[in-house]
Amino acid sequence: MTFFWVLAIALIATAVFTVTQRSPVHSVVGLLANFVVLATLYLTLNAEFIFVMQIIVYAGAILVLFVFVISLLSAGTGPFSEGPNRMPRALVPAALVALTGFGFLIYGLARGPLGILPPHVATSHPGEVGQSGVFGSVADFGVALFSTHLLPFEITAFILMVAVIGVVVLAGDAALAPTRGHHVRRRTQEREAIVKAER
Amino acid sequence: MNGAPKEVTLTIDGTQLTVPEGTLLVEAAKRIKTDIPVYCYHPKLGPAGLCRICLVDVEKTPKLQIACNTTVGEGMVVHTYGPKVEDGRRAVLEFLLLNHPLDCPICDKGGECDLQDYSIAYGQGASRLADPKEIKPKAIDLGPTIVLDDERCIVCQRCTRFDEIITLEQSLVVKDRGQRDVIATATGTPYVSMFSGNVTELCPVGALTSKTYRFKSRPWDLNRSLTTCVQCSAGCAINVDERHGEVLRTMSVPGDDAVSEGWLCDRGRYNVGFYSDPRRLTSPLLRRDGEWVQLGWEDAIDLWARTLHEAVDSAGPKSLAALGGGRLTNEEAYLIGHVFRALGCENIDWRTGRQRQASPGPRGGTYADVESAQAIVLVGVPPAQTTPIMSLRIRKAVSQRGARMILVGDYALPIRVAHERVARPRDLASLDLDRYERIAFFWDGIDPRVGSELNEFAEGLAEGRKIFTYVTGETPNARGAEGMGLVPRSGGRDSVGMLAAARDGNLRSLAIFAANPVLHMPGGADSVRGAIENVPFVVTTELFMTPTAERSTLVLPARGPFEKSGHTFDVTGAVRVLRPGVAAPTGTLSDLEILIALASALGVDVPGPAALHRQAALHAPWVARGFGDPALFAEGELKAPRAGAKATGLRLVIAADLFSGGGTVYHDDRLGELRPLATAALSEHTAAVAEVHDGYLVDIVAAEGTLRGLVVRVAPNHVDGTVTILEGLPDAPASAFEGGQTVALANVRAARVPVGVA
Amino acid sequence: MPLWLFVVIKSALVLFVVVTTFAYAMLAERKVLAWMQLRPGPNRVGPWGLLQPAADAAKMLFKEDLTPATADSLIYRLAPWISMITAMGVFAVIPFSESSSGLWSIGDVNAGILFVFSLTSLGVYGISLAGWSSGSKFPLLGSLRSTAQMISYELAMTLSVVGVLILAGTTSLAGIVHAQNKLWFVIPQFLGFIIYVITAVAETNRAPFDLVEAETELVGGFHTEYSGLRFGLFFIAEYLNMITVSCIATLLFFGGWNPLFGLSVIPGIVWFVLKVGFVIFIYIWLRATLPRLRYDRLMAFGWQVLLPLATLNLMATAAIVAWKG
Amino acid sequence: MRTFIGAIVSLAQGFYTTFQFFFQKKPTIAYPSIKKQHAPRFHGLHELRRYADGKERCIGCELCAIACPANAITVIGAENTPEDRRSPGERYAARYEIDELRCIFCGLCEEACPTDAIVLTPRFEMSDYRRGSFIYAKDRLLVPPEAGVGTSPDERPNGIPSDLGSVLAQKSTVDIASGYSATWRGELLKTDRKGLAG
Repeated sequence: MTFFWVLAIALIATAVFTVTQRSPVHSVVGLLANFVVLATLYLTLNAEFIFVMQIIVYAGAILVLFVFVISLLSAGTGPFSEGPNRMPRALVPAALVALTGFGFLIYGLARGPLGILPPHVATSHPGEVGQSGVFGSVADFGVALFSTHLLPFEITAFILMVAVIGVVVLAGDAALAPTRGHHVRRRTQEREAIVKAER
Repeated sequence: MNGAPKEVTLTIDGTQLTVPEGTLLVEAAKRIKTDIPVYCYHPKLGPAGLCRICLVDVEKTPKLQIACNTTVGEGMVVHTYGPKVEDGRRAVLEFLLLNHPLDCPICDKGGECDLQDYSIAYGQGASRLADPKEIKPKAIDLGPTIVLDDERCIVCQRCTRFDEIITLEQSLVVKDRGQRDVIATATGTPYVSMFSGNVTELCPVGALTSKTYRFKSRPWDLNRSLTTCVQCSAGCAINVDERHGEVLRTMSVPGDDAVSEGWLCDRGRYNVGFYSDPRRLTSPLLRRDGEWVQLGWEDAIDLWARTLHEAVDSAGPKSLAALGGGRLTNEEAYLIGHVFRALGCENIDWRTGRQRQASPGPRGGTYADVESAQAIVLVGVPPAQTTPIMSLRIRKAVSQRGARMILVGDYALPIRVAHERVARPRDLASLDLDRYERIAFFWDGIDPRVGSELNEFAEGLAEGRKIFTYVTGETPNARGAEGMGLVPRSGGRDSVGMLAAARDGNLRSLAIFAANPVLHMPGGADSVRGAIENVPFVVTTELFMTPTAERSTLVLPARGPFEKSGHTFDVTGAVRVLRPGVAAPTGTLSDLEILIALASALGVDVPGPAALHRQAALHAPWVARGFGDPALFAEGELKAPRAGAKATGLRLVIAADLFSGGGTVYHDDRLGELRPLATAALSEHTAAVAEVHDGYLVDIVAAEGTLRGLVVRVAPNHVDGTVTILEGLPDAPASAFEGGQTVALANVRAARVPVGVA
Repeated sequence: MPLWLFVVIKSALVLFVVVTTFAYAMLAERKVLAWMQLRPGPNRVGPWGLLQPAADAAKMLFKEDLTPATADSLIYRLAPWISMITAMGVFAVIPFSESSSGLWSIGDVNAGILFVFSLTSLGVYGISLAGWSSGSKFPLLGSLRSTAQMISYELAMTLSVVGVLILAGTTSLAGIVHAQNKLWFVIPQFLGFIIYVITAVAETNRAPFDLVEAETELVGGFHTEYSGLRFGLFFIAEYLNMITVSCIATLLFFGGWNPLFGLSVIPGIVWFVLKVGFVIFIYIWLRATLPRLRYDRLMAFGWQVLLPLATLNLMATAAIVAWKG
Repeated sequence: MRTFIGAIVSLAQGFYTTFQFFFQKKPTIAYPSIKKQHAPRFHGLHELRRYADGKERCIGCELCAIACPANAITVIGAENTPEDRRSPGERYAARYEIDELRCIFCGLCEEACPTDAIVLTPRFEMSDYRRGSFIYAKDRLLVPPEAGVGTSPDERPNGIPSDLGSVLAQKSTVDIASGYSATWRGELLKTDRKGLAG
C-alpha cells in the first residue's frame, strides 16, 4: 500500500510538472515520466500486459512522435516558451473542470460495487504469471480481444485506417505534387501541341 | 573656348573612338578600358613626361610616343601593345630598375607597387648591370610624417608636383641632377605640410613611406572598408585598412571627386591610432567618493534613467540638460533631442566649443562652387585649420583660376599666397567686390557679431551675383546636429546658459555626449570645470578620460566614428555615410546604442532603425539649401571682451589647429610630432620688436591669468602686433582667454626648443 | 534470506558482470576491428592492451565535462541517464541459464519479451532528447534521424519476433528457450532471424546503420556536445544495447543455453555466453565490412523491404501453425 | 533475381575479405619503442635560422604567411633601429608565430622565403596538453644564437640543422604554462572566444 501512495503522489507530481512547464520538451519529459509511473501502477495491479502496452504504445511510440515533431518544428523556441504566462487566467476554469470530474469519480465509485473483478478471474500470485485464467495475463487478454471485443477492436482498426488515409490526404500535398519529370513531360506535350497547331 | 569642344576621332588598338580635342592619349585609352602604364603621369597632376613608361606606337611617327603627353589627333592610329611597344617599355624599365634595389620583400609598397607590377608585365627577368648599384641614402627622415628611401625613387616627381600644384606649399624639390638626384626640401628643413601623407600614396614605388605605417603590415593583410572621415566637417570618403582589430592606415578614395578629389589631410590620415590605444575606456565608470568604480552597462543605464526621473520629479525638466552631438552621427544627434525632449527638457545644445553656428543660411554653396568663385573672402579662422580639404579647393581657385583672396581678421594663412587683409567684414565695402559675379565667403562660425556683419554685407552684394557662403567651423558634424534640432527651443538654455545655470546650482543632471567643453568652451577652463563640478550628476560618453570626463559622475565608453554606422552632413550640407571599418573594443557601445538603451530604461519610444535612418537623411535637402527653421539658429550670448591687462600692445589671436584637441589626438601615440606644441606665433616684425626669437619660451599675461611656457614661433603671414596661440591643447588651455584682448609677453627665456612643427 | 535481498544481490551481480562485459566488449570490438583492418589495435596498456578499458574509464571520469551555453541543462543532464537506465533495465528479465528456481535471472516476467521491447522503445528518448537539448545543429539532426530510424525499424523488429512467439506459444523468455530444446528457431524462422539481425543493428545505431552518429557528416550526431562521464554513459548504453540484442537473438533464435551437439556436460551459462559472443562478433564484423547507408536508402529499406518481409514472414508462420493445428 | 544473387555474392565477398585480414600478420610498427628512420627531407617542425654572425635571417616580409595554404603563419614586421638590430635589412619580424595545429607541413613557407630563414626540420614529436602551446612563437622557432654562430646553416647535411637538441631543451625553459596569452595569435583566439561568449 505504501508503494501505491508513492506511485500516486509521483503520478500527480509528474502530471502537474507536465502542465506547468513552459518548454514543450520539458512537458513531454514530464508526460513520459507520468506514463512510466502509470505503467508501474498497472504492474502493481498485476496487469503486466497493460503495463507493457502502456509503455510501448504511449511512451515508446506516440510520445516519441511528439518529441520528433517538437524538435523538428520549433526546436523548443516556439510560442509556448515565450510570451506571458497564461496559467493564472486558465486557473479558475481548469479548477472547475477538474473538480467536476473528481466529483463524478467519487460519485461513481461510491455507487458501484467495489469488487470490480469478474468472478471467474482470480487475482494472481507470484509464480502464477503467464497462465490463462490469471488476471492480466497475455493469454486472457488475447482471448478477450479476439472474441468478446472483436467488433470494437475491428471498428477501432477501421477508424485508425481512415485517420491514416486522412492524414496522407491532408499532409501529402507535397508527396502528391507533380514531380520534376512531370513538368518536363508536360512542357514536351505543350510544345508538341503548339507545333501541331502551327501546322 | 566658346561652344562645344571639337571632337576628334582616332583608333586605339583597332577600336575607333571619338573624344574631345586636346584629350591626352592615356585618358582616351581609358575610355576603351585600355590601361597604359604610367608613373609620372597622374590625372590630377597632369603630364610631366619624365618616366617614359607610357610609350605607345602611333602610326606614321618614326619613334614611340609617350601617351601621357601626346594629345589626340584626327585619324591617329595608336597601338598600346605589340613587340615594338613592349621593347620600348622593357628598355625603359631596365633603366628604371638599374639602381632600384630588389628589396620588395621588405618594401612597404610590395604588393601594391606599380614598379613591381609593370616589371612583371613588361620587364625583363635578369639585370645586365655588371657594376655595383648606386648607393643612395636610405630611411631619410623627411619630416614628421614621411620617411624617404632614395634608392627606390625613380624621380617621377609626383610628390614635388603635388606640393607645388595642389598644396602650393612648394617645399619639396629634386635636389642634384643625373644619377645623384634625390628628393629633398628646398630649404633643407623638415617637410612639414598638413597634406604630407598624400605623397606616400602618390609615390608609385616605395620611396616615400608613412612613419605610422612603416613595416607594420603588407597590403594583402589589410581589410579595407570605405567610410567617411569625420575628423572635421569636410566629409571626405576614406578607406580604412584594418588588421587584427587595429586601424593600420587610411587611404584616400580616388573616385571621391565631389569632396576630397582623392586627397586627405594628415589629421584624417594619421589620427587613427587612438582606436587601439590602451587608454580606451571599456567599461562604464562611476565616481563614488572620489574613486572610479567599474559598473555594468545595465546598472549604469538604470542609474542614469533613475536619476533623470528623480530630477524631473523633484526639480522639473528645466533641471536637466544635454550637451553635444557635434561629433556624432545624425542618428545619434536626433536621438539626443528625441529622448531629452520626451522628458520635457529643452536645455539641449551642440555648441560645446567656440563655434556657435553651422548653417550658412540660404546661400550655402557646394565644393564645386568654390572653384568657380572669382573672389574668396575668409572671415576668421582660415579653413585650412578647420576643414583642410576645403582649403585645397580655395588654393585651386586662387592658383588655377586666379581668384582674389581676402582675409578678414588677424588669423594667419598657412601658405604664402597673395592676399589682402581687412579688419572686419564691414571693411570689405572698400575692396570693390561688386565687380565680381561669383564670390565665396568663408566664416569660422565663432563670433555671431562678425557673422551678422558678414551676412549683411553678403546680402548687400547679392543682387545679380552668385554668392556662396560656407561656415567652416571646427565641429565635425555641426550641420547634422543643427539639422537634427540640437539647439534650445522655446525657452531652453544654450550651452553658455546651461553652464551659468550649473554655476547657480539650477542643474540636477547634465549629459555630455562626445564633447569636451572643459577644453573647448570659451569662458575659461576653470569656470567651465567649476560649473560642471557643481552639477550633482554628470554623464559623459567618451572614448577616453578627457578633462570633461574626469569631472563627470558617470563615464560611458563610447565608440569612435570608424566603429559604427550612420549618416552625417558635411560642410556643404550633403549627406555622407559612415560604415564600420574596425571592430570596437569589447565593452563599448555606440552613442546610438547608449541612447536607445537609455530611452528604453526611461520608457521613451524610439523610432526603429529604418525610421531613424530616414530621419537622418530626410533633412538633407532641407539643410543643404540652408532654409532651416530660423529658431534653430538663435544665438547664445557671448560675454563681451573685458578690458585688457597691462598692454604691451599685442592683440591675442586664438587659432584653431588641425591637430589640437584633448581626445583622439591626445590619445594617439602614433601621431608623435604631429601633435602641436603650445606655441605663441608672432610675425617677423613683432618678434623683432619684442626681441624674441624662434624657439624661445615665453609666458603670456592676460586678464584671466598667465599662460606659461609657450614656444615662440616666428612665422610669415601673421599680422604685426598680434600673438597667436592655439586652441584646444590640454597642456596649455587657451579656452580661458578671450581672443582680441591685449596681452603682454613675459618671462622670455632663450631656451631653444628643437625645430618641429610650425 | 528475504526475497528482496536476494533480488538486490542478484541485480548487483548482474550489473557488475554486464558492465565488465561492456568494457571487454569494447576492447574486443577495437581489437577485432583493428585486426580486420590490418592493425594491432590497443596494445600498450597492460599485457595485450587488456587494461585498456580501465584506462578509458579513468580518462572518461576525469575528462572536463562541458555543457554548451545554448543547451537545455535539465534535459541535457537527464538524457544520458535515460539511455543508460533503459539499457540496463533490460537485463532484469533476461535469463542467462536454466533456472527452475529463478537463480539465473533477476525476474521472470510472463510478458518478458514484451518487457524487453517496451524498455528498448524508451531508449530512443535518451538519444532524441540529448540531440535536442544540446542546442546545436548536428545533434539535433542526429536526434531527428534517430527518432525516425528507431520508429521505422522497431515495427519490423517486433514483427520479426512475433513469428518466434507464435512457434513458442509464450512471451516468457525462459519459455521460448524451452521451446527450442529440439530445434533452434533460427532454422524455421531464418527469414525472421535475418530481419531481426538487420533491425537490431539499426535499433542499436551501429554501423552500417549508425546515421545517428555519422562522424563524417554529423560529427558525432546526438552526442557531439557531450564529453566526460555523460558521454561515457551514452557509450555504455550503446554497448549494453548491443549485448542486449545479442542476448535476445541468442534466446529467440539460438536456443539460449541449450547445448550444441548434445554437450550438456558444459554448463548452460557457458553456452549462452559463447552464443552471445558469436552474435557480437557478427556485429563487429558487420562494422568492419560495410560502409554507412545513405539516410533515404535506410528509410526506404526499412519501410519498403524489411516491413513487408516481416509481415510476410509473420503471416506465413501463422498460416503454417494454424494449418498444422 | 540475378542482381539479388549478385548482391548476396558481393556481400559475402566483402565479409570474406575482412575475415581474411583478421588472421593476417599486421604490418604496424610499434612506434614509441621502435622508431623508423624518416626520409632525409621529412617535413616536420619549423625553425627560424640565423646568419653566421648571429643576425636573424627573417626579414618579416610575410611571404611565408601568404604562401601558407593553411593560414597558419602570423608575421608582424617592425623596423630595425641602430640600437636594436635584429636582421641585416631595415625590417625584421617582431612577431613570428606558427600555429602548428593548423600547419599541414607542406613546406611552401620554405619555398616562399626569400632569405631561407624558415626551414622545416625533421622533428615531429611535439604533442602537448594545451592548444595554446602549439602556437610556436619566435622564442621556440628561432635557433639560439650559439647554434647559428660558426656554421652557416646551408653547410649542414641536407640543409637541415644538425643540432636540434638546443631547440628541444629550450622548449622546457619557455613558459608555455600561460598557453594562449604567451602568443599574439593566441591572444587573438582568446579575444575571439570572448566575443563569441559575450
